[in-house]
Amino acid sequence: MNSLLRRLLSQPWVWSYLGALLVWLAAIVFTHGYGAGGMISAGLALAVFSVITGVAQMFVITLGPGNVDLSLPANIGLASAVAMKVMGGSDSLIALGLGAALVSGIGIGVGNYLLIWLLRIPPIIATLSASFIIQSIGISYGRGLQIKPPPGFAEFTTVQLAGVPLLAIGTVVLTLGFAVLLHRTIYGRSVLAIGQNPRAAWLAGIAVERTRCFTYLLSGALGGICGALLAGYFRGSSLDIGDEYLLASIALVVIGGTSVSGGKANVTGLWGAGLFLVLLLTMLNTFGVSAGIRYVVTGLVIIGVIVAAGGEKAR
Amino acid sequence: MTSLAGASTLRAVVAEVNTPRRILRAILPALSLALVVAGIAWFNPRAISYFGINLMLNLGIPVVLATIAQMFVITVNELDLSIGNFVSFVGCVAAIWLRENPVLGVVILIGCIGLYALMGAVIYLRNVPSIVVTLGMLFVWQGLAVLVLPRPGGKAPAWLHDIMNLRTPYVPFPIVAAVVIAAVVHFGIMQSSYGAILRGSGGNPNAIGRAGWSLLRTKVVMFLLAGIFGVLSGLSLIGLTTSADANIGKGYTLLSIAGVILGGGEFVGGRVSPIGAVIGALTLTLAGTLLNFMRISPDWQVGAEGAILIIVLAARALINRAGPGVLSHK
Amino acid sequence: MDEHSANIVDLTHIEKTFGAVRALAGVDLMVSRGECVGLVGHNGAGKSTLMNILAGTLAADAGEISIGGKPQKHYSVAQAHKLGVRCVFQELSLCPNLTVAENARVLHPSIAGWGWRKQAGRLIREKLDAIFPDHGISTDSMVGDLPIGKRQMIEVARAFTVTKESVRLVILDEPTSSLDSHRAGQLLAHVRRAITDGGACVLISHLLGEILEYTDRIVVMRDGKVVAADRAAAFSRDRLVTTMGATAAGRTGRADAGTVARGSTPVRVRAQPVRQSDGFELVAHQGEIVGLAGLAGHGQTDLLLTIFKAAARRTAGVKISDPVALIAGDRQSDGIFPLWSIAENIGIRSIKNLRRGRLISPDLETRFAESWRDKIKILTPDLRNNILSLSGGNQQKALFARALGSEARIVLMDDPMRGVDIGTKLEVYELIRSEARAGRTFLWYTTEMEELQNCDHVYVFRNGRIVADLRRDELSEEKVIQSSFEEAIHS
Amino acid sequence: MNKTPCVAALLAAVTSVALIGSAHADTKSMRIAFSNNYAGNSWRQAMLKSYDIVTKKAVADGIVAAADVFTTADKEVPTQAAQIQNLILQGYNAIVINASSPDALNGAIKQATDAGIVVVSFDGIVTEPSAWRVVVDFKDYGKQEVVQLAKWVKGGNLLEIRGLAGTSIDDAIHSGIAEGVKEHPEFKIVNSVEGDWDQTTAQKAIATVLPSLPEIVGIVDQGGDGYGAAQAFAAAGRKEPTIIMGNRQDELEWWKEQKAKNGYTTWSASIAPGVSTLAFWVAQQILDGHKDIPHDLLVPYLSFDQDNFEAALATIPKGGVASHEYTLEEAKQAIANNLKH
Repeated sequence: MNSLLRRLLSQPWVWSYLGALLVWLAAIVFTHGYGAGGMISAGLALAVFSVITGVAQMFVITLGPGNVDLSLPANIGLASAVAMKVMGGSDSLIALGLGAALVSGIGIGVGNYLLIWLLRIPPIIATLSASFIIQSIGISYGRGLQIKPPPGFAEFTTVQLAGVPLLAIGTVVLTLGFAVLLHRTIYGRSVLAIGQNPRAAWLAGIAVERTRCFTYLLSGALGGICGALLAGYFRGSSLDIGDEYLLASIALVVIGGTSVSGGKANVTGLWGAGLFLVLLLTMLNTFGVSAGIRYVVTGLVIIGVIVAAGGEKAR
Repeated sequence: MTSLAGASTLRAVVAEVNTPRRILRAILPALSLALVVAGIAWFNPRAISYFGINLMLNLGIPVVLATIAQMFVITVNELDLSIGNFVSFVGCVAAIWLRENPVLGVVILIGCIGLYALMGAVIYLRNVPSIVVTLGMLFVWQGLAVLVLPRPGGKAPAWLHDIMNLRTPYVPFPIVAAVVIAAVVHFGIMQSSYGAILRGSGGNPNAIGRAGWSLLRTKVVMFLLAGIFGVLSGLSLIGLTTSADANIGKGYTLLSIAGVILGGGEFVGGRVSPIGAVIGALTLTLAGTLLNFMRISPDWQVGAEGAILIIVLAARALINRAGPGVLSHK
Repeated sequence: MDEHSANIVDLTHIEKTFGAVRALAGVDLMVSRGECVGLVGHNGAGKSTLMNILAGTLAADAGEISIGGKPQKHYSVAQAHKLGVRCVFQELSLCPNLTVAENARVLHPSIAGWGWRKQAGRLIREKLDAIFPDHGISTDSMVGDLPIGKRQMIEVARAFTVTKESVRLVILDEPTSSLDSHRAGQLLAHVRRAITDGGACVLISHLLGEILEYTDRIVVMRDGKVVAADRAAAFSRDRLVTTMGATAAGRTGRADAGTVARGSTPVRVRAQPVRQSDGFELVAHQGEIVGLAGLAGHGQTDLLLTIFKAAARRTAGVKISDPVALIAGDRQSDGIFPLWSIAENIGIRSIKNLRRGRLISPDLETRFAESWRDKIKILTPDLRNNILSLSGGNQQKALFARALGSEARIVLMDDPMRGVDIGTKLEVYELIRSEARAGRTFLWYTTEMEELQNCDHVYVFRNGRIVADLRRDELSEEKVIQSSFEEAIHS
Repeated sequence: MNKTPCVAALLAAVTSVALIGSAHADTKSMRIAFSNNYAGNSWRQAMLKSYDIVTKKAVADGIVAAADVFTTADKEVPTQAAQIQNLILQGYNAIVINASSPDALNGAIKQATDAGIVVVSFDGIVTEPSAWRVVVDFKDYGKQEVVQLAKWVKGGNLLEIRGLAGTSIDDAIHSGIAEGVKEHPEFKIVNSVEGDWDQTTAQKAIATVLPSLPEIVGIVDQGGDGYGAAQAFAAAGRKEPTIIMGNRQDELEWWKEQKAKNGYTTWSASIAPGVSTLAFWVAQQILDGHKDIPHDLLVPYLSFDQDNFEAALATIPKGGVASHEYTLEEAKQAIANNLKH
């Protein structure tokens, strides 16, 4: 029993769940228990989006040093506009709109990969440059107008089953799928191998470029889906709807126990980290602190978590 | 004996084959800067004047300083995501306290530099990724900036304003400043004997450690330097804008990273170039100007900036092309 | 120097444990002035750990270190440097992003101030000139741009450079692993000269010939203990091997039976080096072991990589008939996945066959690794342990298991025995021969003559081209060396 | 000795001065630039669209030679400062600007006015004295929110949605609201969140605090966030309080639905994006020689109440903002109104 507990505590993701629990408790102590369930429910609903982007960013970051997708926010913004425009407020076009968002996201993934592979640009700069271009496409395509989602789609993104958002349940299932993809498929193994040592991976017969390509594609696709869902949940597309998910996705990946030096990933931790960050925000908003203090506390908590968890042993 | 001499000379020749590529690569940043300047001259000839260069480049100085700060951090294989918000915070401190209460202002700024050094120490001692620590610091600096300056305002001390608006004879001040910065940093990090150790600690930390140098010290020194140049960047920015804003330097984070890479630096392995970084930062500054002169439709101005980044880096990739594909991952 | 300092180093009862592994179990080692001590033993015997302690990079758990007769309380890298103890590590300790001169400076804190670069450059150049005449290395070159052999030359030369503190002891841990025999000879000759001048040296090498020929005294280690120490003259090759506890003694093992006449089996590989202009090409048949010989870095690895690439994409000048696997020589950078278990490291090349449905089965993976552990004798209590828990030789065995366990019928070996102890080597030779008998084709790049003895056919490389094509019965060390240098002799 | 050239020059100078002084200068050959720092939301798009319609016509009519629009790649202050400096280099006669910061651009603005360029700021105004400002009284806007609310709500708890932290507009509206609450002590602000004038941000911020909030009777905000607030309440299954709207089409649409359903009552106000066109005309007029135009021009914000919002809604494009484009005559009238003060 004791050893089980110790093994559990040695898992990097446990800390994020503990942190989430802690801030939640602090918030309900402040409200004397008022709204405890509502906080969890709202937290789950909002964590969905950061978890989806977190999964995307996790696969990319796991590819190894320098790999990161900075184009996610622009991707999400464009996809939200594409989805809403294609759906055009009509329930019958929901599937088509989702498909369009997916295609837009995948297209961006392909673009990113081509920049990285064909032009040999470091991913961090390639995706940054791509995001500028995507923003321009978004501006000229969406003209910054907020288009409303069809009522059915809007309903779908907010419906709850016994207080638990349906979207959250769906995303849990989705993340389970991604955990299997990461640990039990050739693709997942390839990502982990490349993240540790791309040259060794190549010499061990892994299709390095195909794996990298698919990873950026995956990240793009998830960004596209996330954009459509966000537009549904927030009742309208907007180009900067995804802005906060750049820092959030990176923070999630790291707090969730994935190694930023690549080769080691953790899907379970994403949910812990997602809930932790949302509930932290809930707590601070509940306390009614000013924006400045909220930023400072958020920052210190991120540093605190990572410093307390400590780094992996130097390679 | 002669036979052996022949063989080894031959091998030496083989090893030196890639040298011209290295030279080409080294001058690429300068080449791209020249191209951008040529473009500006083409679209707006009168911009190439003492007055014009002053106008186009003076806002490049804080970018150059922030890029140098980022370069120090990248040299030791780390990344600073907080530099832009740090510059903002420094700006707020400068506009609020440096004029009214210089002692307090200076103490706070020195404290900030100390915090940067501490950040380096924490990253080394706890062996945590800098991306996360600086991501946290990003929020901390942003929060502090909003707390210090809840609404835009404040005023730069007169001396700061005077320095940044210096009228140097013949050569515009921004160019003088860029050359001085490049020369000082180049000497400090590329030419000094301890500079070699600092760069080496990015190239092969174990080797530096085994030779008896303190890796904690190299990391702390590099973050300390980053803090100092971040402060200089904030001060110069406020000297130019005369007034502060809690979000004033936010964009410098990505700009500084792009500047280092554009200048020929690499994310890992301690391969950086201060002169290249300065040129990279100036190129980015001028790229915006060029786009402005080209009258690109407002919708596409953002995208065009991305395209410029891509073109310059693609040119570098073309030069490196000779290297074998996957093997270059090593 | 006082008279007590006849012994430069006195290590007594040094102990060191890593987790559950006892790396050193009370080791004594003494090195006196003017002597070269050869340190031999299997991988994992504790040689490198002991040398790390002597160099100050690792702290001993127990025991005493005394340098120059003075016991050292707080021994550290800096202290070791001050006392004139230098170490050339197995992994290169140069900074690739610094120039040769700057790397020299790293070792000498006293080189500072104006003109430090010139001073450092002169220092290292003079030493390079002295040890490796005609080295062809410019002190302004970036180390990362140089081939591995040159880097090792720089590293060795750097260890002998002197500024303030005189060098009393140089530890050379596998210094010749990336050098060809010519350069290795130059280095060892220099070691002898340094000894004559009153220095001392500890030489670790798996090339027993080097040890026997160039050292004064030999210390043999096994399982973290010293098992024998005697004058070098008292050892013979056979005695060394027996003392080290090699599983198969002797250097026999040359497969004399089963030599297949060339051409009787189908051709598996046909490849031409890019720079080849005279139509010479490398041909390997089914069941053959084909050696790629010559001086280090003359295009052998390049050709192997070209063949490896050809497996994925059609490549001009290369024809292969079957899947290919590659066994890397540089484990750290080309071979192992440091975050994975031994089982995962072994299974990765065959992962397609370790699935149930579309998902990888950890069960199948473990069973696969177990079968290879038994076949190739990887020493580990648990295959789920991290790969880094293995000694170097056992890591290399895991890489062999990875390749041999795969479906590949063609196996490329890029000098895979670098730094592997003799016992492991003999086991692996046998394994390769039996796999070849079973129909596999091996292309084996090696710089060691002994390994070429295992080949059915040998191609000698020079300057990126094949210059000689030797049948097994034509093979001799003289011929290989002659071909390696032929052009230079004519010119 | 050689007097003739001097006299000629003097004469020329005198005539030119007389021309400016008496008859109006001709702006036909003059070029006006628009420096904009953001284009990514509906308000900014409406602003650009209005500007485009009016200036295209002005150029076609030969009133000015050019009216180019420049949008920065990011929302950053230094980028816009650099943009202004580039516009100086391109020799524009006037710059219309929606500034990213009221103070931090002053250095660049001063350089422009020193170079003889007319600078007219609006919405995001600049404090540099040599520039002109087309100002909306944001403080009054904030105060009116509470005053209007008091007309039909007896009192109770309010939730405040703030704008982008650290900006002057946020600060002005916030202080106006505070003043309004002081005058109407029956209201109490129980919490405030940051909405960044953005529906999504507002919805998320409210969603996080809502579980812990007591009953809320009204939401005072800064425009652009009302719809998000309504959604957050709906998602939490709570009845929407009276939410002050900000003239966005979706807000008014929602209001209309609610009004039809249960007679929902509220008030809507915002600065009209078409103020950009007023700023353009002000610049043109100054170039035309009307140097007497006061540097601070107060213009009313656009507001709608229960009776007239539906008529306005019909004219707003889907996803857009209620706007008003100024003609030259209207602009002259607006300027004249300020002269009377």
